[in-house]
Amino acid sequence: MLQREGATRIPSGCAISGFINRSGRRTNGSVIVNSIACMHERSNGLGGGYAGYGIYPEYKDQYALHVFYDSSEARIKAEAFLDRHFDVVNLSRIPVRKNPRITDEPLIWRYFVNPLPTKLQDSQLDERTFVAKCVIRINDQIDGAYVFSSGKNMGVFKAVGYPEDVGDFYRLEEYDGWAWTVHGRYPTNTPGWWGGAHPFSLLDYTIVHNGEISSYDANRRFIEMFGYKCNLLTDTEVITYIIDYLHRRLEMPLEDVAKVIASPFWSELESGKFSPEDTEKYRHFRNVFSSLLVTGPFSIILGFNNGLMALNDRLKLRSMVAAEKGDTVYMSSEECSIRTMCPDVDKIWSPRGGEPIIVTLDKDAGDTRSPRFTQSGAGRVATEVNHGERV
Amino acid sequence: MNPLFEVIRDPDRCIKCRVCERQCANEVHKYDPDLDKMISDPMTCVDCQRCVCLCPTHALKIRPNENQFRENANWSHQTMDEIYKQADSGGVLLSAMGNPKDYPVYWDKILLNASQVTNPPIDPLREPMETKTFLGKKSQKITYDENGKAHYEKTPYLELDVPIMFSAMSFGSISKNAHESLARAATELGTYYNTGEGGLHEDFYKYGKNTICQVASGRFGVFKGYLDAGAAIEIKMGQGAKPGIGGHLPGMKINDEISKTRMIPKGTDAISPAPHHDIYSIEDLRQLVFSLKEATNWEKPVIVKIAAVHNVAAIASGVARSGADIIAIDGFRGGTGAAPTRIRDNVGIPIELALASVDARLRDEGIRNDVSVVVGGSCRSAADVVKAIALGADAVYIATAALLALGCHLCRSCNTGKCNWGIATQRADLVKRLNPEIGYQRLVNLVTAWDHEIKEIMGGMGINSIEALRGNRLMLRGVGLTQKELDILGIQHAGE
Amino acid sequence: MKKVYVNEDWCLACHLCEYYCAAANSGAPNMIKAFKSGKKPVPRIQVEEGSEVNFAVQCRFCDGKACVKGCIAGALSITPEGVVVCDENKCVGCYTCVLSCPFGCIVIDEEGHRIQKCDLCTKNHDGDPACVQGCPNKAIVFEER
Amino acid sequence: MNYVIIGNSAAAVGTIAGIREFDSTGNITVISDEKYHTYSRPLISYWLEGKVTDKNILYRDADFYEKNNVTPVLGKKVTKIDTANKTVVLDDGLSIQYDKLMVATGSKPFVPPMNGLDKVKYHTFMSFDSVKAIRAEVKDGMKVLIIGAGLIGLKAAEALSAYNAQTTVVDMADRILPSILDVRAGMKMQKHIESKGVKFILGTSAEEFSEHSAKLKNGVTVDFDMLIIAVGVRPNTELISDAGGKVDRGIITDMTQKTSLDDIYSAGDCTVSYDASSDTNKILALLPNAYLQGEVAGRNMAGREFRYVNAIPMNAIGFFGLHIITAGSYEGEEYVEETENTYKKLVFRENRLVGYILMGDVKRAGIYTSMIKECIDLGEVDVELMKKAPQMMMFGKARRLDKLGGITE
Repeated sequence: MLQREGATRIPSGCAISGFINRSGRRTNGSVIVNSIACMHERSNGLGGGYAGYGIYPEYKDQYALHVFYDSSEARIKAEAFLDRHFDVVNLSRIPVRKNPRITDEPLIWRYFVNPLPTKLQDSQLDERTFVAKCVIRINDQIDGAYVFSSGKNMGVFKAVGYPEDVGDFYRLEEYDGWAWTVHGRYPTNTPGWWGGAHPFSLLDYTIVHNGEISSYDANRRFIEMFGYKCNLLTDTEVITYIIDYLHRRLEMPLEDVAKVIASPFWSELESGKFSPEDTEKYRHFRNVFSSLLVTGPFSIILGFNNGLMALNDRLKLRSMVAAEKGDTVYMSSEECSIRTMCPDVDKIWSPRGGEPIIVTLDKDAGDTRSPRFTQSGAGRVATEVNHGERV
Repeated sequence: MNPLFEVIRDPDRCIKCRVCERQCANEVHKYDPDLDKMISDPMTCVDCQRCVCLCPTHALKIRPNENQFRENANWSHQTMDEIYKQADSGGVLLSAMGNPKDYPVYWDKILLNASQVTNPPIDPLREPMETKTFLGKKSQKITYDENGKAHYEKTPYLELDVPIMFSAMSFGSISKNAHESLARAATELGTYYNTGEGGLHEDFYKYGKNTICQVASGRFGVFKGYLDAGAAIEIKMGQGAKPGIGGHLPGMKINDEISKTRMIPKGTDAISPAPHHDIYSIEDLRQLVFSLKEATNWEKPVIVKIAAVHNVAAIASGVARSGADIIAIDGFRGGTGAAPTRIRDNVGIPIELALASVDARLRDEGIRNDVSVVVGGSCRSAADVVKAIALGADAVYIATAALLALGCHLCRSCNTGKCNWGIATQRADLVKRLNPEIGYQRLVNLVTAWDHEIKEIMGGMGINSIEALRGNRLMLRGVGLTQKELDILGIQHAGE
Repeated sequence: MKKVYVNEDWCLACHLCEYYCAAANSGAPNMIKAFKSGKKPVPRIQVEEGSEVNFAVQCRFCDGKACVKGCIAGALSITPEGVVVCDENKCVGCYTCVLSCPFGCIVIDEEGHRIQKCDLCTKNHDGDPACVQGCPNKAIVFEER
Repeated sequence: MNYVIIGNSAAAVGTIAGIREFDSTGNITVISDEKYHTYSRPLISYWLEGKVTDKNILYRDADFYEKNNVTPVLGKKVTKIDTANKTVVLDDGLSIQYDKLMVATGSKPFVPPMNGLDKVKYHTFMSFDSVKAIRAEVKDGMKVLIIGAGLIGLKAAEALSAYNAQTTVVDMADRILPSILDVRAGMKMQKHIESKGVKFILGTSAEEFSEHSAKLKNGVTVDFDMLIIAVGVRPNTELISDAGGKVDRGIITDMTQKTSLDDIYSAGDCTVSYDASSDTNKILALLPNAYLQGEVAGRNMAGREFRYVNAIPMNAIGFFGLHIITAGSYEGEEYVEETENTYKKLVFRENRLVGYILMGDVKRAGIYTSMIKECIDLGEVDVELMKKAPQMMMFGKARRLDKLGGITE
């Protein structure tokens, strides 16, 4: 019998794509759908999904929870839980369009919620941690319920099927966002579970990922010491938790997060290419965060509350191309998909392995989030643009 | 008593060069001028293979004595032999090196993974392959100031270029030349060797950067200068070969140099008590850990070495909370210069199971980051090292393998002091048989070879840094193991 | 010039160097044949055993070269590489070189009525001299000093 | 630069080597009244015995002159040194100009006046030609009378044993090899040689020779088919003395091997040497000595400054398979060891080894020789070990490592 995500570990190949407009100008979801459609061969119809940022301006202060339910019973249980912990400002089914290639759909609901102040206080947690814990609890403990999106002013849309069909199914042309990412999946086997499609998200972190990391169990067993439960047994899940741990909980800047996940080689550290201070810091990271080093092939696009980060494994074992046009930065598995979104980019390059591309909203962009998460040096492509040799 | 071995000499090959005679400290071989031939008395032969190795015409071989007592599955030849010995002597039987009995070797029941299709193997000849390892507490505290500068807590650590260290063997149990070989090899390899409980010879202070100074229950050779000399301090609570038992170096081995190094009178027996008499509880251990840290200005990591016994996970958890930076666990197959045979052969548990349960326990308690875990007893190959690290070890200790590299043939008669290979002896004419120039190079070769193999195996798994292997139990599968064993090891069965 | 040196700290007086030397210079294809077919081969290296140290001695290729200069038959000569070699056909066994060698390194081949001396194995095989290769404790090294 | 060497033996070859160390271009002319390529004089007895071929008697390879860029002028005798014109005059009237001249004329057999000697045919035993003459006459089993029981006479006796000669050796002295052996060793050697069939008549001399017989002073008459006179040698010093150079028992040189004449050097058996072991001047008619003197002279002729020091008498020789090696002087405190086949005498003076005799077992004798030459104080060696056998172990560690090139740690 085939086992679903979480019961067994399933390797997969993928296509990813994404873009961000630094000025906060919002773009219609159809653009990102087209970008993945041209990489049809990189998916096999067993999973596709999107993350859009800035899509819920009217509810930008509420956590937007997207939930799959296998049954009404599951929904009743989950809503009871939500009611106990949150003030639900709005709830509805997510509007979808019938598509012949999207089948076996679960119940798909959306809630805009605020944590109940009393509960939050009782928990002695900060608000985001509270929300994250609740999400993990629902997913872990309520059978048949799965929260697949939980950030503010952003949302994840995913399903079993080819990604372009998923976009059609969720009517993404009706959403506008300042950043979009997409994932088309090519798992080696799975009955296809909607929750197992990507992006994987926690709060406003979303990850689309192409690769199969060989450090998985080392990473998993380490990160689980900090209260995470890797239920899905997927790389994306564990990478998300690592980023959540380092970026949200330890408050490390994404540049440093990248240096943990895809740390410089010892030969690089000894080469003098970094300043003595950075060399010392990265050595320290390699010591204390050694179990968070991710090896094996991966290319990821991380979405967060005010930006995107693209990162390759340090050997660049997976393809990843980036491009820039005006104030928009594109990242994708293949150049063709970038050309679909923007045929005449100003520049296009292949980032080196382990060197992150971090793009955040400009300070004066219309839709910035809480100042705490604003990146220093925001608004610029953080990494020197260089033309890596491996494409 | 019957000789244990037969000395077989091929007269067609023997040229009577007498090297066997000159090299046998047990005086097995002799040239008879009247007969004009080499004769041998196998009674004292220990099968150390020195004569076999040096014979220039390969005229010799040593075989088990074919003479047999009447077969009996219950009363084996060896069991009966031991009865006779004890009936003769009235004493406790002594043995050397590790447990030779046929207990399961879990390393050999675990198989490794490799990448195929969905994720590429990495070619170690083409890509960097990293085996550098840090040992010590890993503080996750980090803050950033308004300028974005990171501030983090640095705790004392050991930095290993390969995840392999030479474990404790005291000067006294092994020779000065053996120590020099280990010290120089550790220095060249960028790893560490361990003084054992016999103190540090004054000639070897220069290798302090790569030395772990052990503090054992006898406290031999321990003083401020000694503690300051090394890179780390190891408190030896137990030893895998003889958990719950102390040590005894006979007075005849305490020559001038050992006497000076151990700081005990020449010719007196050096007795390490079974317990540290100032450690009767975990709180006492904590005090010693902190005392040693205080004595060395909180600059050196402290290792606590324990034998793998039944409740090792709980003990390790206690040790982790005692302030130790590194826990070393020694399995029941670990070596020794001398141990009571019954203890060696019947006490302790396999290191594989001990490691798996300690690692799991520390993670469950969320304190795996507070200590590094080093395992020994016995890692025999690069594959064992890879499996240990995948089970959760940070590094391994090797000793028997190191001795083999130095020439030891596991004749298991270290306790006689007549080691023909110049390793477990203090007799000057024997000690000089181990030229550290050769010895250190062979150790370097061994560990370098293992390092290559580790990298090769890692590459096959698609891993190019040892940290991604650590605790990565998905890379392991069991064969022929019960569900209970798989559960303890935390691995799936092959095919799952 | 690369020469054979013995570090007396490591010499075990196992005498293997003598056997490897003798066999290598015997012309026999292996040691067994060298020692088991009639004439006993002569080693050109000699081990001296002491109470605490041992060492092997062989031609030092010294500056004086008294052996060559004193040879009455012109049998000893110096190769362009600096190796002192003996033409065994010319040697008449007068032992003037034995008289002259300050290190006692000219070996008398009683049966052959001539002398033998270390030629660094230049005539019998490639690579390091046989004594160096055969020393189990690296007490004998072949190096430039 | 024109170098001229008179003589073509060990001293001459040493001179060529010495010159060529420092001067690879100067002209070297070697003049010899013997017509042969340089050959080894001590090998003539081996040649006669049949142990050495015509080819192997050569002291150096056939291309020696070419390789060293030497012009040999062979079969010509130098009759005169013209120091004023710096030329040497040959017996054919030609003269050769020299800038530096080496006189290595060696020695000649000494034949004392004896009654009736002018009426009988006799041989000497000194040159290739002399043994060739013997070879031409020798017949199996012939009776040979040798006058002189020194090195040359006994070597001749040994060589002739190859022809089953019935040899009688007569010497005025009462023992054999008196110049190199003590009484005891002489007796042992005598016994050994006698055991090989040679007869000795010692302590007497020939009173009168007649055809095929000699009447001795002790009244005995010895018949012979061949007579060999080997009572001794005399250095060839005339060229130097005629030119006004200083000559004593031999040619006198300074430590650089220069004679008392400008630009004229001398080396080998024709010269007087300083014996360091006995602190006396004497003729050291030894091949190694000749070569080394020649080498020093050659270097000095080529403009360098070298001195010849530490010469001592020494001999390595064997008769009928019994070998002896001796060196130095025998005056001093003695240590003697003797077995049936061996004899060892060490002579000490002023806390040094100054001489030794080894017979039978001569292994590693050079270590003793070096002790004499290097004047090593006995305080520096383990005397017991030294007495046992020559060995490097007897030296202290520092000296030993120094000698063996070991590492001093």
